[in-house]
Amino acid sequence: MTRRLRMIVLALGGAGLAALFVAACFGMPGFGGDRHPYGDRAVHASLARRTANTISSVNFDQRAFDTLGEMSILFTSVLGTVVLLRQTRDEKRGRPQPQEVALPVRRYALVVLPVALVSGLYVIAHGQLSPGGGFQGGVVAATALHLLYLGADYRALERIRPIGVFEVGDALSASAYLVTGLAGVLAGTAFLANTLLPYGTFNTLSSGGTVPLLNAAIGMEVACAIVILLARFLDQAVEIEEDNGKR
Amino acid sequence: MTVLPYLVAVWIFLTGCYGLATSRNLIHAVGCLAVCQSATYVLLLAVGYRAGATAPVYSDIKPGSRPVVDPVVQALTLTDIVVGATVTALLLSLVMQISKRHGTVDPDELRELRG
Amino acid sequence: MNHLLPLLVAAPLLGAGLLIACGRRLPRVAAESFGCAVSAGTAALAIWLCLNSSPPLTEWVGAWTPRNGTSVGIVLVGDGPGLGMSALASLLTLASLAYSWHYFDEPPRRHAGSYPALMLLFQGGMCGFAITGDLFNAFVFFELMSAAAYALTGYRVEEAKAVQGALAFGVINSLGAYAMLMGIALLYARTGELALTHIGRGLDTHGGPDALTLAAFVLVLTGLLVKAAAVPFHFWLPDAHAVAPTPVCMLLSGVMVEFGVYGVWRVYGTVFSGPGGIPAADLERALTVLGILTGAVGALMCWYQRHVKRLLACSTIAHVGLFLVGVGSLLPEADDGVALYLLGHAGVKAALFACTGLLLDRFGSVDEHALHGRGRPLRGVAVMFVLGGLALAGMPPFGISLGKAVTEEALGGPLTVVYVLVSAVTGGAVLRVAARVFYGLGPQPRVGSACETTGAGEEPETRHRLSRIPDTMRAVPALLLAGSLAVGVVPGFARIVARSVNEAGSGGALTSAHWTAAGVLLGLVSTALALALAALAVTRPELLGARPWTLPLRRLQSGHIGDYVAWVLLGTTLLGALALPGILTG
Amino acid sequence: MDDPLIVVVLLLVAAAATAAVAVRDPVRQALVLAVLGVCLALLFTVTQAPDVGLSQLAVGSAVTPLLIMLSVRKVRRRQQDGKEKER
Amino acid sequence: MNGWTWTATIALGVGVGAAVWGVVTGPLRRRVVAQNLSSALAAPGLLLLAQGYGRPAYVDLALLLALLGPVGTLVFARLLADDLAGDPPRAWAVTLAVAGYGAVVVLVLCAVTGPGRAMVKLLVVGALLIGGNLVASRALSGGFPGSRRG
Repeated sequence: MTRRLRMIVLALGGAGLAALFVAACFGMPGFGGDRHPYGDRAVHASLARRTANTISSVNFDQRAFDTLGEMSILFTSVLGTVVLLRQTRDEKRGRPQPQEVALPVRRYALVVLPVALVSGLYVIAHGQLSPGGGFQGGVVAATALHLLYLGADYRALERIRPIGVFEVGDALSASAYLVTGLAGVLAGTAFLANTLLPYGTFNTLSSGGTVPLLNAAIGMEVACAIVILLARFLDQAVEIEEDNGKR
Repeated sequence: MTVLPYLVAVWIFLTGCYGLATSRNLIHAVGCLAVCQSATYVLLLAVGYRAGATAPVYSDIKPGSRPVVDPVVQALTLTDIVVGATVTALLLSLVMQISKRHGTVDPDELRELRG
Repeated sequence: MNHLLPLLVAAPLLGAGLLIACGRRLPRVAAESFGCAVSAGTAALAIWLCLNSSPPLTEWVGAWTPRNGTSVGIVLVGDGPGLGMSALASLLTLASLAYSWHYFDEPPRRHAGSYPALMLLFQGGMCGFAITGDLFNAFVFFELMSAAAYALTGYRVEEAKAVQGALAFGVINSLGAYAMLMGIALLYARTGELALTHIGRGLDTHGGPDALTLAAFVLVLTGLLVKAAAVPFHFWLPDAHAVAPTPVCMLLSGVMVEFGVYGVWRVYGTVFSGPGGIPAADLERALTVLGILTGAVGALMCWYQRHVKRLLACSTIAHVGLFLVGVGSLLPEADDGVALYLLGHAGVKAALFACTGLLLDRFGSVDEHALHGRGRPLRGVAVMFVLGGLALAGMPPFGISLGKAVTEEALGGPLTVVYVLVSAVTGGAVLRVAARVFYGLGPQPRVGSACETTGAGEEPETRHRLSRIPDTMRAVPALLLAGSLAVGVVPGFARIVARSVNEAGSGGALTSAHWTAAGVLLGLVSTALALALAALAVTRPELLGARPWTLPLRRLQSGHIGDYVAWVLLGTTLLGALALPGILTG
Repeated sequence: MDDPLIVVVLLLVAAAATAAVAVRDPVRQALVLAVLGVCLALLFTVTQAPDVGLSQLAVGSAVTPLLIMLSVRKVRRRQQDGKEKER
Repeated sequence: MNGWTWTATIALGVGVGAAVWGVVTGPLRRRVVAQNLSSALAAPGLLLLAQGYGRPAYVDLALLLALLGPVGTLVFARLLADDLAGDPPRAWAVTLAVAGYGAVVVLVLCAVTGPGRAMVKLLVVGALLIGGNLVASRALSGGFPGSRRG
């Protein structure tokens, strides 16, 4: 297909879709409207279960089945990336070379690393209270580890990152989420229903029933997933090279 | 004002599609796909907004003291952002393999699958 | 029993999690057996639930049962079609895991479990999509099955074609999914609900359809039709199906694409069929036009392929067109027919892919011309391939034929001609391949044109080229064909399918599905036509060879992601234009 | 009530998104995507979605740029190797 | 809207707007500086918004941005070291000005908040913000000498 034809098709399709969209926008309830039936119900349900952060309650309690699906997508993409970026038969591994880093940068990285790690854990732990949760905190914690790559070099990172452990951790935390859900079935209520845990006092770390548990499982899974993902990409960019290559 | 956020979402989506269709570099194309995805976040959050309300997070305010926005769309968006990044990574890893096997990441030069 | 519904999703996902957690230690055989066992267990559960699905099961995940008619949870609906689709998906996953049993190329080092785990995740995604009654949840599982499918399609990373096809698949399907999410956001803005039935009710209380309803309809359907590979959203499919590993092709063509059609049926039936939705005439117009277009383009593309997997992929497109025509008619009888057709098609298409995989592993090629006459030693495979071709053409008493007959009877008129022609062309193409490859009939074809994908130079998927075919690989297609036959001949099966489909879809209007004389006759006509086409193509290749007027059509299939994206946008516009009249007048 | 603020941030997001598409070089696009991430986080904050903003900041500020830059590095290294071989 | 949000509107409009403009145009050295400054310009805005909305919980956003923004810049500094080596960015005046802006905002907010845990958090954010910004600028202008690969 020539570029010209593609542009014509694109212009036609884009114009049609734009017209449809814009017409739809003018049929929408105005921005900032007051009618949110589902949202209002969700707030009530969250407060009834003593979860201060309504969004966490929606994520890990009311619509926990969605989060199960999202978590599985995450798990699948990471597994897919591991499979797709495997070392093929015509590739070999080179040793990464040490990297010179200016002193202030190195010091900064080493100081910020623990701070970032703690912030990540803080964001996970307070997921059911203040803004945050497993998804956000997990990413922050995983990013923190990679300060070692940025502030030192790849070898330093490899030393503290046994990738196998992270892979097992990823799979185990995904399984933990499922097992927490299955406990509800075994107890005779329903999948992902809270049967055992008390709801605790409003606005404390242990409130919300299964929410903190599922939140922690997600936090661990996300952290492991991002570490594995970046490890595969770093392997490709730094270590793996073609066998017949010059270097 | 009442439709501006929706129109911005539509604009972002269509721009992303345009970039995807005319891209000359597959890494750039995957970036454009991420732009398309951010359009969905903007639209969802615009739908859930309530004028003069605040976030439904009760760690620092008393329940019922202020009107709150819709938490459901926020929950939908939040997970999608992290998951979207990993799907982007999956596509990027395919792009890397394409660069290895085809020696190029220009879609115009990929001529293996036709007819 | 209701509580067991989520297990259809949880079991495969948990299986995958455990496989990865232990996969580093597990020997390959153990990992694969575990995968098969989990998949089989889920299939058994799905079938058992399916047998008990009258009246339909509903389950609120997390025990968020509605109070005063509203709930904040997610509802799962275990009705006949949903559980039937999850049973079909589980059985096909089991079949492809059994097919790849031990033979498949070495897994990555220390990741013995990754291939079965991906298959299980794929299965979990499909089951979740089948049984969910919540629109956003459907989107999530839709994405889950897509993500697993991208990874599986690109699994053979050393093949240049595989990674390119997988990327096109990934980009186009992701774009479709984002369009669907935009549509979901529009529906949420209008109704403030996410459960399918509540959205439908919300639209109805708002009044007649308007631009927003239309846009939401078009966007949600775009996502589903991209998955279903309706023209002009179909371009990714031949690229992806031609390059994916054979067991994955069995799943992609056999059931994943059909999930798009199922999604259209479900979403229209529960969300848009009320007075506030899209008028029936509009849906009928849109789906019939797209369906006929899809059938025609698919059949033509199928006929002119020489890459056998690509040929089968194009035939899937053609048959999806027929499904869409049937679903678009909105007649309860046609729904029954399509359900039977879909079941029969899944078995036959998977069996044909399995046979093609055997050719690839034995001869290192899937090119019709290069394989001319080389398949003679594979007698059993030849018989299965011919049977598959005949079944695809609509020969009674296969399930495809029964489904087609029931649908044709419901549709009547000119649409029957479309059904017969498309079946005849796709079946004829498969029979042509069988005649050339397995029986060496006709002259050796000359080299084709420059702008086509040949099937030569493909790597076998096994560790080495097979010198003899393992029994599992032979048994799987045989069983699949037998299953497809059973759909047509087991007495009472068609009635059960019809009852459960009607119970879920058409408000209890019970119809019956059975063989009729006219149906058998039409089946025989299309089979005869297919045989004639194949015979003509083999004996007089130039008569039915490439025509200049087909060249532009084939050039459109350019392998360029930008082109495909442009077509997706044009497709949404087309869909909007086709559904517009009723909105304007209503 | 908070209209001007939301309008300003929306326009920033629209501008950054347009730029992310218009900039064709993947390295420069990665830079724009990082800024787009910040703009989106601001938008999520002003639409009272701090959780979503955190998610966007966590992903958009470091992880996505790192993924893209590593891909670019791999692709470039390959092309350089290819050119050296041709010589 | 109150004074805080009005200030935030102007600060974000001008500051982040300039950052977007800077990252879109000009040579690579200018773009990386703009990317670095975008987080330093946005984080004080987030602090102002938290104050304006009366939601101390929103400070977490600024904390995360102050923490991860410079990390993002380090990514670019690290992986673009070769490209930047020939044409290193020199924008100390702007960088210091932005750091000063951050310091002013943090100090004003501290004065309003009064002593307590909230003030400590604000000071931590400020320290991370200014320190990170300066170190990231340093990294951009030759923080990774002799970069080969690894």
